[in-house]
Amino acid sequence: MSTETYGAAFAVRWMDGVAAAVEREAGRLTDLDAAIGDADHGANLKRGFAAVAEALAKEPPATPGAVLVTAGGLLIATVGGASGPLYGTLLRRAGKALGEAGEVSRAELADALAAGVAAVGRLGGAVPGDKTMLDALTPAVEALRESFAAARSAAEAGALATVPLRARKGRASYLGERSVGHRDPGATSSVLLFAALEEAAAG
Amino acid sequence: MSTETYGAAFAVRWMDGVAAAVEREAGRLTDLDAAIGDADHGANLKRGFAAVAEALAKEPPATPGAVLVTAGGLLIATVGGASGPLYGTLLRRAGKALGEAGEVSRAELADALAAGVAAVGRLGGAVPGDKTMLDALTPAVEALRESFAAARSAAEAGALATVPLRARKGRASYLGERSVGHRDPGATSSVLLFAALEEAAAG
Amino acid sequence: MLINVPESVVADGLRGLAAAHPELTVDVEQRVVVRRDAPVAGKVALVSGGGSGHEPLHAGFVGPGMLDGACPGEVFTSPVPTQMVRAAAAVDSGAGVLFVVKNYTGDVLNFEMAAELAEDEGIQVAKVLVDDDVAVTDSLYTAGRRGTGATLFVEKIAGAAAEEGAPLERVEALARRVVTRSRSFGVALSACSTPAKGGPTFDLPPGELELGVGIHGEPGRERRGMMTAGEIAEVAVDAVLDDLRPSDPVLLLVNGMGGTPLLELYGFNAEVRRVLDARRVPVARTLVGNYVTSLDMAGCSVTVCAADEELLRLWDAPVATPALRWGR
Amino acid sequence: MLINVPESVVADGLRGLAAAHPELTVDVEQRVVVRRDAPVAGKVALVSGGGSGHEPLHAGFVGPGMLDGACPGEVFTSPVPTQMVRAAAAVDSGAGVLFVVKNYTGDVLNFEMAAELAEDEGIQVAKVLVDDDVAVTDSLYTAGRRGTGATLFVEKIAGAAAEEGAPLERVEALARRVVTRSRSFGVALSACSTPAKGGPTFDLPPGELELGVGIHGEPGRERRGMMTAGEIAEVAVDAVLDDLRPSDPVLLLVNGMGGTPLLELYGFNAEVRRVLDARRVPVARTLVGNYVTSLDMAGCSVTVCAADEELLRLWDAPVATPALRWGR
Ligand SMILES: Nc1ncnc2c1ncn2[C@@H]1O[C@H](COP(=O)(O)OP(=O)(O)O)[C@@H](O)[C@H]1O
Ligand SMILES: Nc1ncnc2c1ncn2[C@@H]1O[C@H](COP(=O)(O)OP(=O)(O)O)[C@@H](O)[C@H]1O
Ligand SMILES: [Mg+2]
Ligand SMILES: [Mg+2]
Ligand SMILES: [Mg+2]
Ligand SMILES: [Mg+2]
Repeated sequence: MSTETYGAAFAVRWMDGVAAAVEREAGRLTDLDAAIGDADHGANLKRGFAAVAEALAKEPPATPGAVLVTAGGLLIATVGGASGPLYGTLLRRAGKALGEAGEVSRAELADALAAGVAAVGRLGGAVPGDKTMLDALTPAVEALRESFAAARSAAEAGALATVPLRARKGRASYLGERSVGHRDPGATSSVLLFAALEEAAAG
Repeated sequence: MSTETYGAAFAVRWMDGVAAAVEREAGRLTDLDAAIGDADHGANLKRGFAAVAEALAKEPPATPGAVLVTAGGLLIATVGGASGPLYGTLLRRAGKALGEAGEVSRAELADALAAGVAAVGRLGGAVPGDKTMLDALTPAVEALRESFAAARSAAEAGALATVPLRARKGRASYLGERSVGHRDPGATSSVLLFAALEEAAAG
Repeated sequence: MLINVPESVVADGLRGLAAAHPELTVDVEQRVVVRRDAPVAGKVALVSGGGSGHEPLHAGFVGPGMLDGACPGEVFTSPVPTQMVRAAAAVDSGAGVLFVVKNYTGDVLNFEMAAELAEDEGIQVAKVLVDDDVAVTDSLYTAGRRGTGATLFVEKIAGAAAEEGAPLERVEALARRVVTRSRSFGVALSACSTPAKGGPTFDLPPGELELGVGIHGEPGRERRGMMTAGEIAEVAVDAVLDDLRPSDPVLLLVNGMGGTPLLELYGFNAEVRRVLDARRVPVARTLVGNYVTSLDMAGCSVTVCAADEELLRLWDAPVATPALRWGR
Repeated sequence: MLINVPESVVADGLRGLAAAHPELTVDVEQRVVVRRDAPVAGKVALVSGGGSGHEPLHAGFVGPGMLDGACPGEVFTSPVPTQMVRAAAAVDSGAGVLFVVKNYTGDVLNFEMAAELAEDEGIQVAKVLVDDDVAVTDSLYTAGRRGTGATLFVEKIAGAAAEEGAPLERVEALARRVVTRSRSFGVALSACSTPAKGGPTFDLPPGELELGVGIHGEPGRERRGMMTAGEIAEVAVDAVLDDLRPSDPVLLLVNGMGGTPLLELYGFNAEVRRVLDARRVPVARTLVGNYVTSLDMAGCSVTVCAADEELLRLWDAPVATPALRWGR
């Protein structure tokens, strides 16, 4: 069992990784959103995480918790839409759960993100199976107790599993049956979050 | 030299023939107008000559002159655009020139139509070579002194000769050089007029 | 598209709005539009906002008798809480602020956060949720009905009440009454093109249409082969009347999605009126035009509000905004 | 298209106009729209008309302070003389009628015939020809400049003078002054689709544009690869200013062709203003919107009128029409 710990630099690396991934995948996210939403998910997250990366580069906070709180606040302040408050709450709540600690373990990170995911559920009123980001986030934080790699593949599996679902929350729910057969954009961007986390942890 | 004469029934047959031809060729006229104008020439003439045919069927005037005056007045009252007043004036003026005669010769018809064409020139201010209906009408009435068939082929040649011209009158003139290479819609509809005349004369 | 770069369309639009309308104060940087004379002493203030791409909604409805402030988000993306808080602070005279929120997850969440923040700053905030689109079943299995054309009715009528000096609870209650009495249904004849995507957000072959579309370029509930204006009017009006049997004469909005010519929209209004007449629903007032749009989408929506006498009086009250103006 | 059949679009539009605007008298059969209170005793009357497809022009500008009557023709086809004579007879109070004619061969010929017929009926008629479009060289080799955006300025300003009680010669002289001082330039980002043709009137691949287009779906003077809003503003403003160096502050119309979203149009206004500022041309008033349209064409036009104080005063005077309304 790993006893490695993760500090502020790791958290910044994580956020930078998400920013790079979102930048790279923005077109794909937007196309997914065009199919069952309003074609802005890629642009939304690109704008948000670019602001996060820029702010962290300018003034990197001292603890991983502070990094996530800053990132979450910036997402809320710059993204808008459904994903801004939701991803913003995820990171802010997780950051707050990490407290003042300079270094945290993977288990602590998993607990913190679990608190974040619970907050996302409360805020948006969705549960797993509603074809939202929660379908990737929920299994991913669970698997994070095992390993970073397990978290990433759980997110991937969760995102893939949204394809046959009928959306019950968010914009895709307006389509009713027609939402079936499409992959949820938010669940897909959640995969990028956990892929970047795995990479950041690898150093 | 033919000494045949033509009465009111002939004039009605002529107008009916134009109505049928315009109905058949409306799409082509509109497409020509789309290229260098505003895509309504076919619809305009269809509307106008349909009204003419209907009115003539209801109450056929007693003389060829009266038929043309009625037809011209109806074109003015129903077509609008540039072609309405112009074709309307052509037929009205020609009809007036025929006077009260119950039967007219081809030569008289040619004189009357020449007066009509002159009126069109005065009204619209165009001369042959400006890429308008006059490019077909002018040689056609000239050739009508020879025969109905000659009139039709002169109209055809005149219309074809508009292709390389640069428009100096009407909507196509807005295009300047870009009007070159397109056949004028009004000259093209004038061919239908003389083709129908030839057919009507054939009985 | 008539743009510079996709990233600047909202800011560019606000610069142009400012240039055309000196009677508005436009903060291009912070994306907040308020009437120049805000805050109006003693007056309850109305603030709305939402994604851009629906112009003139909302910034075009800022002015005496309607909104005090508007917050445009990115194209089809709800604005962020800070915008709303800034707008609320700029227009609040102490009499409180009503947030007019269209029912979309993003708008709801961001306005909720803004309300909390504004209350932390000592501003009294009420919220009204507009959810008039009957194409969406309001059930546990959806995010609830979308807010579309009724937003205009709410902003106009509640705005008139606020202008007359009504207190916050009353303005809020009136706004809610308008929502309760309003229903909409929309149809797309083409997809719209967002600047970010650079092309149509979905593929709709000419000659087909989408019934029950929203205003964000999302596909509708059902695709159909081409229908006449009269057939579309029947579907739209009946969808609305299935859900609302007005006993009062109605306010009618025949709204264009942006890309449908006004000539066609008026023709559609004739058909809508024909169907309403056949269903014995009298029309008290009609507004025809592009008011709640979806960029360049071809299509239309029908909104009906069963207006009692008070609502009708407030509808007729003076209004002076860039997009809606009468009585002064 | 949101229509029943191509043949009835104009009549359907008029039925819908009548349903929405009880303050207008609409003769659907004869295609004549006049203000309900016509003829207004002692007032000079303004009548305009032209092809349909440019809505709200002209019927949307009928009302106090602007037109007394309008005659819509078929789509993109000038109306016929009988319509104009009927309209003139319906609005003439004995003070005479001004025909506002856009310079197109069809409009000119039909209005000319109408003027003769109306004078035969004892109506005093004056005519003003609007020819503001600098994309067309005014020479022996063309039908002369087209009438586009300046028509709105003429109808508003001459209409205000007539409403104030000015006699016919003065209303006519003012109209002519507006024409002399106005210039326009238009750009298409897409072709428009006419109901009769059922599809685009010309082929313009996305990413290309036509400079110097008219409002009848005719191609422009030149095709170009895509330009930014800023570049288009430079071309349009410079084309206008090449021909008219205003010494007075200008009235500015930033007009949409119908299919361009209002968001983009406002962004374009920002660029137009930037260019005018750089050329040191002060802007007194700005109107942004879809006023002189070309069905669903994407694109825009810029119209500038060098407004002296009197023109500006008349521009600001009250107007109450379906599409332009202020001051009352
Ligand atoms: N109520 C909700 N709970 C959790 N996630 C949601 C909810 N509503 C939407 N989402 C997620 O947000 C994603 C859409 O984000 P985005 O496109 O940025 O916002 P918007 O829908 O406002 O345009 C969806 O794909 C979905 O995963
Ligand atoms: N001044 C003119 N003199 C003679 N013919 C003209 C003139 N202007 C236009 N035309 C003819 O009218 C035709 C166009 O008719 P039509 O499309 O029905 O009217 P509009 O141009 O008003 O749309 C042109 O092709 C041309 O032949
Ligand atoms: Mg989205
Ligand atoms: Mg034409
Ligand atoms: Mg969105
Ligand atoms: Mg025409």
